[in-house]
Amino acid sequence: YATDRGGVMTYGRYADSLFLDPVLNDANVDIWILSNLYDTLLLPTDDGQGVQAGLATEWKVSDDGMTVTLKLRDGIKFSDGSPIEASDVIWSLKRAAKPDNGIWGFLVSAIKDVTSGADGSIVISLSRPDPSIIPALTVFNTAIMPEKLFEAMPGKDDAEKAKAFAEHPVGSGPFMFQSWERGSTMKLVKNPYYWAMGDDGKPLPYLDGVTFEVIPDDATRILRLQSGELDGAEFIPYARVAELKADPKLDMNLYPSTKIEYVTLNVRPQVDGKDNPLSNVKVRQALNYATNKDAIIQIVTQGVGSPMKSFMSSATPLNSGTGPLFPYDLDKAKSLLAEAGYKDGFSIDLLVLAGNQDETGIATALQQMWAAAGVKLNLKQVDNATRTDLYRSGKFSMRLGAWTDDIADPSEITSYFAYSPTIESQHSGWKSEEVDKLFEQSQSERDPAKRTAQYARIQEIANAEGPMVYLYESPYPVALSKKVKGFIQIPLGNNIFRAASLTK
Amino acid sequence: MTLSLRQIPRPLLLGGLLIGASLVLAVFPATFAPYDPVAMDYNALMHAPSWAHPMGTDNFGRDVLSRVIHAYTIDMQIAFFGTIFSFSFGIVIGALVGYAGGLADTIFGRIVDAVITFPFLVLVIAIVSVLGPGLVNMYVALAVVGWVFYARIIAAEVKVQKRLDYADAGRAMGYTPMRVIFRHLLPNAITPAIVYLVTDMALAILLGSSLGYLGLGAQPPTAEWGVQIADGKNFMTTGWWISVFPGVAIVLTGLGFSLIGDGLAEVLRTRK
Amino acid sequence: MTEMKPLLSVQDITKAFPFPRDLLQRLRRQPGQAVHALNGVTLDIRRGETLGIVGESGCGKSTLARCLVRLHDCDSGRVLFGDTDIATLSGAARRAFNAKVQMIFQDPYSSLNPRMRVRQILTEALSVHRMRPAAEIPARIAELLDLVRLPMDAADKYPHEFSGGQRQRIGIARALAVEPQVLVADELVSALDVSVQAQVVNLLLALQDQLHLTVVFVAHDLRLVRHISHRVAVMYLGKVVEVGPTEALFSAPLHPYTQALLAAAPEIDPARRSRRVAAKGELPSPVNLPQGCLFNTRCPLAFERCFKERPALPASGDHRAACHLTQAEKE
Amino acid sequence: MTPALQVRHLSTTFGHHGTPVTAVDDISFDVMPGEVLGLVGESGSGKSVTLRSIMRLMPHHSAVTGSVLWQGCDLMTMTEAELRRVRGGEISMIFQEPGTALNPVLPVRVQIEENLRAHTELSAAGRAARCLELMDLVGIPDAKRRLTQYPHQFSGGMRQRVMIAIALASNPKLLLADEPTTALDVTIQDQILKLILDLRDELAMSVVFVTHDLGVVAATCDRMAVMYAGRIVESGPVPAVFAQPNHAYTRGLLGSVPRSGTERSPLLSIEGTPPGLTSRPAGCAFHPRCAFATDLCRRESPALQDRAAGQAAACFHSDRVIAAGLAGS
Amino acid sequence: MSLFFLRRLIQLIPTLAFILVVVFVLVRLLPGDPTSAILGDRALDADVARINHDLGLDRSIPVQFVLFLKAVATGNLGNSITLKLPVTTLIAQRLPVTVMLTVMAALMSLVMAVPLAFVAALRRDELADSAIRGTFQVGLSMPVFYLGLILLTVFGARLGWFPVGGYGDSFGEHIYHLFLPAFTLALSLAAILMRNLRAAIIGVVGAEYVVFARSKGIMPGVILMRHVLRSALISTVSLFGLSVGTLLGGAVITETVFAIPGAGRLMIDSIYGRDYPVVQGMTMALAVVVSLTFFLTDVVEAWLDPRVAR
Ligand SMILES: Nc1ncnc2c1ncn2[C@@H]1O[C@H](COP(=O)(O)OP(=O)(O)OP(=O)(O)O)[C@@H](O)[C@H]1O
Ligand SMILES: Nc1ncnc2c1ncn2[C@@H]1O[C@H](COP(=O)(O)OP(=O)(O)OP(=O)(O)O)[C@@H](O)[C@H]1O
Ligand SMILES: [Mg+2]
Ligand SMILES: [Mg+2]
Repeated sequence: YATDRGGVMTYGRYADSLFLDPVLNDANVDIWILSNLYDTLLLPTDDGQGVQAGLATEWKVSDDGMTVTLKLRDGIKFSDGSPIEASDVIWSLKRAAKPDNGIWGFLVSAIKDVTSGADGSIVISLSRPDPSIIPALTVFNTAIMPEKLFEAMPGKDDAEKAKAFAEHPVGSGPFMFQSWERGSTMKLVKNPYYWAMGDDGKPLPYLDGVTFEVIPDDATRILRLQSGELDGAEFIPYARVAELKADPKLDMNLYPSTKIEYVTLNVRPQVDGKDNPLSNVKVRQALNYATNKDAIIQIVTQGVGSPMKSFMSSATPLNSGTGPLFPYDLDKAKSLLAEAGYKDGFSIDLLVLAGNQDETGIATALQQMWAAAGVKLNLKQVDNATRTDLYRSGKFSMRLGAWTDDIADPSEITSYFAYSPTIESQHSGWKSEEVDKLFEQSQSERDPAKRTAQYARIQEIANAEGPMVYLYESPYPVALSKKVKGFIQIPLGNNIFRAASLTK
Repeated sequence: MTLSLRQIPRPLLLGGLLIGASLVLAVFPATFAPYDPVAMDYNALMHAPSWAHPMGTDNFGRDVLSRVIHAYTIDMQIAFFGTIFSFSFGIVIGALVGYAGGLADTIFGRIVDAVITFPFLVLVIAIVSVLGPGLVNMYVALAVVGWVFYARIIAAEVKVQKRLDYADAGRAMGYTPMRVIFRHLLPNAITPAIVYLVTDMALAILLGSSLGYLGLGAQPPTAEWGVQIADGKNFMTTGWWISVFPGVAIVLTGLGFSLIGDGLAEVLRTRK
Repeated sequence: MTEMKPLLSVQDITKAFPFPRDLLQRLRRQPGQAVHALNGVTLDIRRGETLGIVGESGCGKSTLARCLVRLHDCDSGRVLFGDTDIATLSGAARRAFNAKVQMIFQDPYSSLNPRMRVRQILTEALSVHRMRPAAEIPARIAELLDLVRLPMDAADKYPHEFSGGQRQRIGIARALAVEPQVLVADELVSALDVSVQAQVVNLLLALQDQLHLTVVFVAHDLRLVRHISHRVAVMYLGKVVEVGPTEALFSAPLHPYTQALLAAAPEIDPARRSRRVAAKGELPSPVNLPQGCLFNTRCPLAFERCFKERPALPASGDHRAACHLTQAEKE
Repeated sequence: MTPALQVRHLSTTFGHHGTPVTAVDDISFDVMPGEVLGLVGESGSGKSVTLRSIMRLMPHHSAVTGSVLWQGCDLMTMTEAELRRVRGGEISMIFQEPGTALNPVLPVRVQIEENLRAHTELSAAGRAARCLELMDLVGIPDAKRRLTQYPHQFSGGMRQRVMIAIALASNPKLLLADEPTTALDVTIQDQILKLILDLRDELAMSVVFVTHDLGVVAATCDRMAVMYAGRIVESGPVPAVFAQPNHAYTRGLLGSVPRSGTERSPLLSIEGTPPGLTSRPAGCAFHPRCAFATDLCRRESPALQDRAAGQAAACFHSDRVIAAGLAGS
Repeated sequence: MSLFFLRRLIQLIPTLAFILVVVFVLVRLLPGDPTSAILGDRALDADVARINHDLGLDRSIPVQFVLFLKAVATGNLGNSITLKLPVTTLIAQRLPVTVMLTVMAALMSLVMAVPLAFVAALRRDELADSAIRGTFQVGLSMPVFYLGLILLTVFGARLGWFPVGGYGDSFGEHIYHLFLPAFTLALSLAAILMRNLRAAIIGVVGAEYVVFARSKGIMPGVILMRHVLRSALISTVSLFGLSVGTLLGGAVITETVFAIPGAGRLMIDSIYGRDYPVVQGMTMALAVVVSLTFFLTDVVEAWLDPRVAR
């Protein structure tokens, strides 16, 4: 049975994209759809853990780990029909690696130079061996862009040209940009020059186009899906998952993700001039024990989440977790608090994102649970900018947070969560010399087994003493019309429409 | 001055009953609520209305009835504090401006223009964002914006009243302007502001619930109707009771205030 | 009546109420317009007398009355109380003046604060002017109510519980509370029914005898003014056009306007009906005053000079009129 | 001569919070063709309600009983459509306050034309001409321009003239004038009164003239009826009543008016105040204020009885009143 | 009339200036900065500082204000920080949507309020009156986001009469898409208008000039239309203008619920995103539109009421 071709799939998003430049964009609203417009040399596998061929058909890391050589696919073209030249690839990769250009440069910070080999292959030379360089070539910021078109844009520098280019971006992804009404709809149409073939032997994609509709209100998004005006909708509130599962017209998908929910704890000895109980590791552990994760999972995710086994998600490569961290144990929590000198508990603030149902839900539940251990939790609802500001400046006691990986490698999350030089372990002030040293070693470790061991140890330390209360991992809830086939959201969050189709 | 019961207009009577009952619930919520409004029961998540939970339980296993009742305390507070500062400040400014007239009146006119030209909700949201979410800051924001309306009403009325002979009589008696303004004019000019106040109270509850919806109003786990409705919004199909009962409470209270407003207007009109 | 020093002396006062000019007019430097309510009023009020002031609506009677008690400050000219220019008074002196010259108002429905009981109204007057120590106030209130022939239980009622006539008496009691020398009564009884009017007029006459009050009685009812005044001043368009002892003025009016006014007032005697219209036309607008004599637009006797020159009220004489014609006759 | 208008047992009540109150209590009177009937009484005595009841212009919460015979037909039982023909056509009304009775947002022309449209067959041009004619008739100069103006651009006297112009638009047979001059100055009042009398003569209409000013009655009316607390207490030819009032109230009214020669002496006043609608005393409503009152007056309400010289009075003690005369108190 | 217009315009200048200053200061008082808001948790401090410098946000507020004024003087309202588009473009895209929504709501509320106010006023205290007032009251007391959702569920999803949110592509589609949201907004406005108009009609019906008109023997319909409606509308017109002004600024929640890409939603997003230029520019644009509304209602009022025009 062959896949149906044609049709335009309408997909409901909770927020609109902001800036369609692979390098200079800032947020998931861009990242998660960029791969449909811009192709990368390599592609992530559907489980988000491996790599497969993209614009490059072959790739090889040299034995010393200092160069990567890739062979470009034959006859590849940008969506305007112009051929993709090696120069485009070189220019794109260099732009991505240029320091101070956007905020994603760290992912490819090892790249020293990109050249073209005699046989037309691409040669990336590194400043140090980088075990995450291959997955990095699947990440959005290494997407290949048409150098000439970009440079022909008006504007005096890269940033201004990017602005102009991003209004009508041209790439080599399965779809190409057609129109965009800010805050409302973005229309993509099939790229006739896409290289990949469908199961019928003709080029992908199956769809004639994809239309993104922006519908911030969850309930409305679902209503539109149910009324048939949408073929798919993202960010279905967990509360409605069961209901939509029961809907015969819909497929309620829970795509595995790298998404985790947690509480970040400020562990500095003093916060705002006051002594900080969270600086005591026993207190942190006590709070972890006092947290009934199963109940929270039940309340907030209606049971679709699962308890965290490590600070990184189970879908992140090299996750070493075996069982849930800190199973609920109120007595242990109390005794740990007593040991730490907080027999009568204490009172502390938690930053919550105003108007966010999940966060307020978690916070409310935590408030109840911790009260049993004598900890009085004050909820402080703030908006995102305020929260980020307080977070960055370290002027918070606790905050709720969520994370998804951008790369199929543990280094990204670890550098933010456990390795103190990046951002002081989530701006918490937590620092472990051993973790820092292990992480630095792992960053140029070429032996996979050794790297695995290094990460195991990092997780062991960070999970036990780290600046977090571990809550849950949760999947991406996406509801699709039964007509939709072949759509996937991979654990890194990317919405992949290239093999999606609508059955007639 | 006393009205016999049958002379009270029906709207006033009905509204008075509604709001009276609301006040009783607001003052003694614990007496009427069967459960602790914030206590969660993980074994009773989202139970439909039953004898044990006449309005069901919410997604945290909290008793909706108890939450609706306890919310009276907060929402009546919102009705009161959300308006009283605007009212107090507005009538004082309004009385002074109305009496002084001239330049003060012109300047005031421009301020009024500016404030009513400002998108109201946006301004409130901006102010609450500056100060941080929470009821107290919401009251501040409402007061910053709201006084203008009261001042406008009072100024207009004082302008009428100050032309009446009793105002001149006060001045001819040698009373100070302050005495004339606040002892004589204001008490006579205040009725339309009071009628507006009552309606404004209903609006304050609505606004409170809208801000609650945006996370800027009452903070969890406090039970507040707007927040409850917003919470229950995702369960409209699977747990309608979570949002419907607080919705009914809002409508009833709003109805009560509006009826009182209508009734007061009627009484004060005939009194004249 | 012998010529003695007047108690209150009004010396050539004017008062205009400008229309507010808006920004645009100010930018264009347009001259503002104004209602010229008083256009040079000169008048003496003698101790113990009742001076009646009559005239048609809008002629400035109330404005004059208000200038007397300094509810308005006049634009030019002076009002002397004894020897002091009342415009110079402030603070305690002004309060003292306010106590000595009191005003009673026209509208019984709006001249009392509807939210205050009679007791509060009187207490306020007594205490602000420190007329009595607090302990004696209730006794004084009883006295005052008795004086205006109101029952004792009136003290604890609100104004709206009284009829119009009773309210006017409350107004009188309030004025009397501060023991004034002069009462300025602006249309005291115009809003009252005939039968009630008589009660209040009788009360006023009695009080005047009893307390030796000087009364300025402003009204448009000629019969009434004639009944209670010693002297009468007739106003037209913000000017006193004729002033004289009551009898003289009513029996032999000098000014054509006074004559028209008297002729227009319907006689109470059906036998003396007439079908002749007393005065044609309407009052000119006080915004744009006529050139020359203010009455020239309606005066049947107007001649050339009346359109050029505005006649002044002669400085002396008991019975005087501001009219070229009568002045010419006299000469 | 048959009366033009016969009012018989007219009563008007208001539903006052459940208990109805009577504003006009069983009054009857006639108006002869070409006659000016004065209706006098103090504020609240029911003069306006009487006029409005005749025209069936009372608000919903009131009830009118009795009959009003107009040229043989009873206005009280007419259909709305028939009534519309009479209203403004055969019987016109002038209201007390020209300031509030003219619609402030319509130009004067519209307000006059509206009447012509309803009661005449005139074409548009005919109506325009008639408007000008009417303005001239009531003595408004510069009629053409004035017609396009709004009421607030007129002075009080001018507004009253406009009212009269509207009332006269379709040559009514009866004019109900409700205190048409109370709001006006004496010189203007004088002008308006004379205008109405002139028009009466010219158009041969009857006039019911409501006022509380006895001077106005003396100057304009042929006959008069005195109202007190919703009843007619005395009626008769004007000279006769003025010369010899048969009712204590009429006597008091006449005595309250200052007369020349009595300067600064106490007036003959009626003690007390007129009763409110809800507190009408039993028996003769006037008894609490009456010097002649006896137990009979406190018990029973006197009926209007014919007396000498075409006068009628509702008083048990007319003889004593007559004997007391007008002088002194 | 042109004088009237000019006067209005002159009055607008200080108003706008005042609003401008308040907004400029207010948004900068908000904790956090646009860069933090956009980049979220992941950005490194160095990146944030660099971007803020590029945006000129590291200068003192007075300096920024002067620069802003200079830019405004040349008609340049700056670029959105988040969307990287000129603010003028955004205004051109978003404002018409909100204006259209509001205009539709205003018209709908008139259509609902005027006839029903008549019925209620003329059948005062009868069943019809109570029913009308009660229904509107419930509409008025219902939070907009809740009402919107119910309407969407019933008329959008269940009955399928209207699209569930969105804005559509053509003018016709806009109208179709905006029907439910406009109705949601209209209901509360209609309730307020209905109440006011009803009271006004009751007042006017008893007015002397209406009784006088009846005494002329003209048709009841003429009395109602010519004498009652017009006068009653006068008192409602300025309230209407005022409410439409409030609607314009208050469409935020409706726009969120119905997924309409309007100005209200953008304003809130921009406040949250600390997108200073957008907040400033949008407030100005809204203020101008609101002032225009006031002006229009003034004109209508002057046209209805000859006493106003001078
Ligand atoms: N406060 C004021 N502002 C503006 N104009 C005023 C004011 N007070 C009085 N006038 C105007 O001044 C003129 C004189 O008014 P005033 O009240 O003195 O007349 P009056 O003789 O008392 O009339 P009436 O008999 O109607 O009481 C009138 O044209 C009036 O409109
Ligand atoms: N629409 C009404 N509803 C209730 N009571 C009314 C109404 N109209 C008049 N009345 C009452 O009826 C009584 C008679 O009123 P009416 O207007 O006839 O008095 P009037 O003799 O015309 O007095 P005035 O001289 O003040 O015009 C008054 O007590 C009045 O309060
Ligand atoms: Mg006056
Ligand atoms: Mg009357």
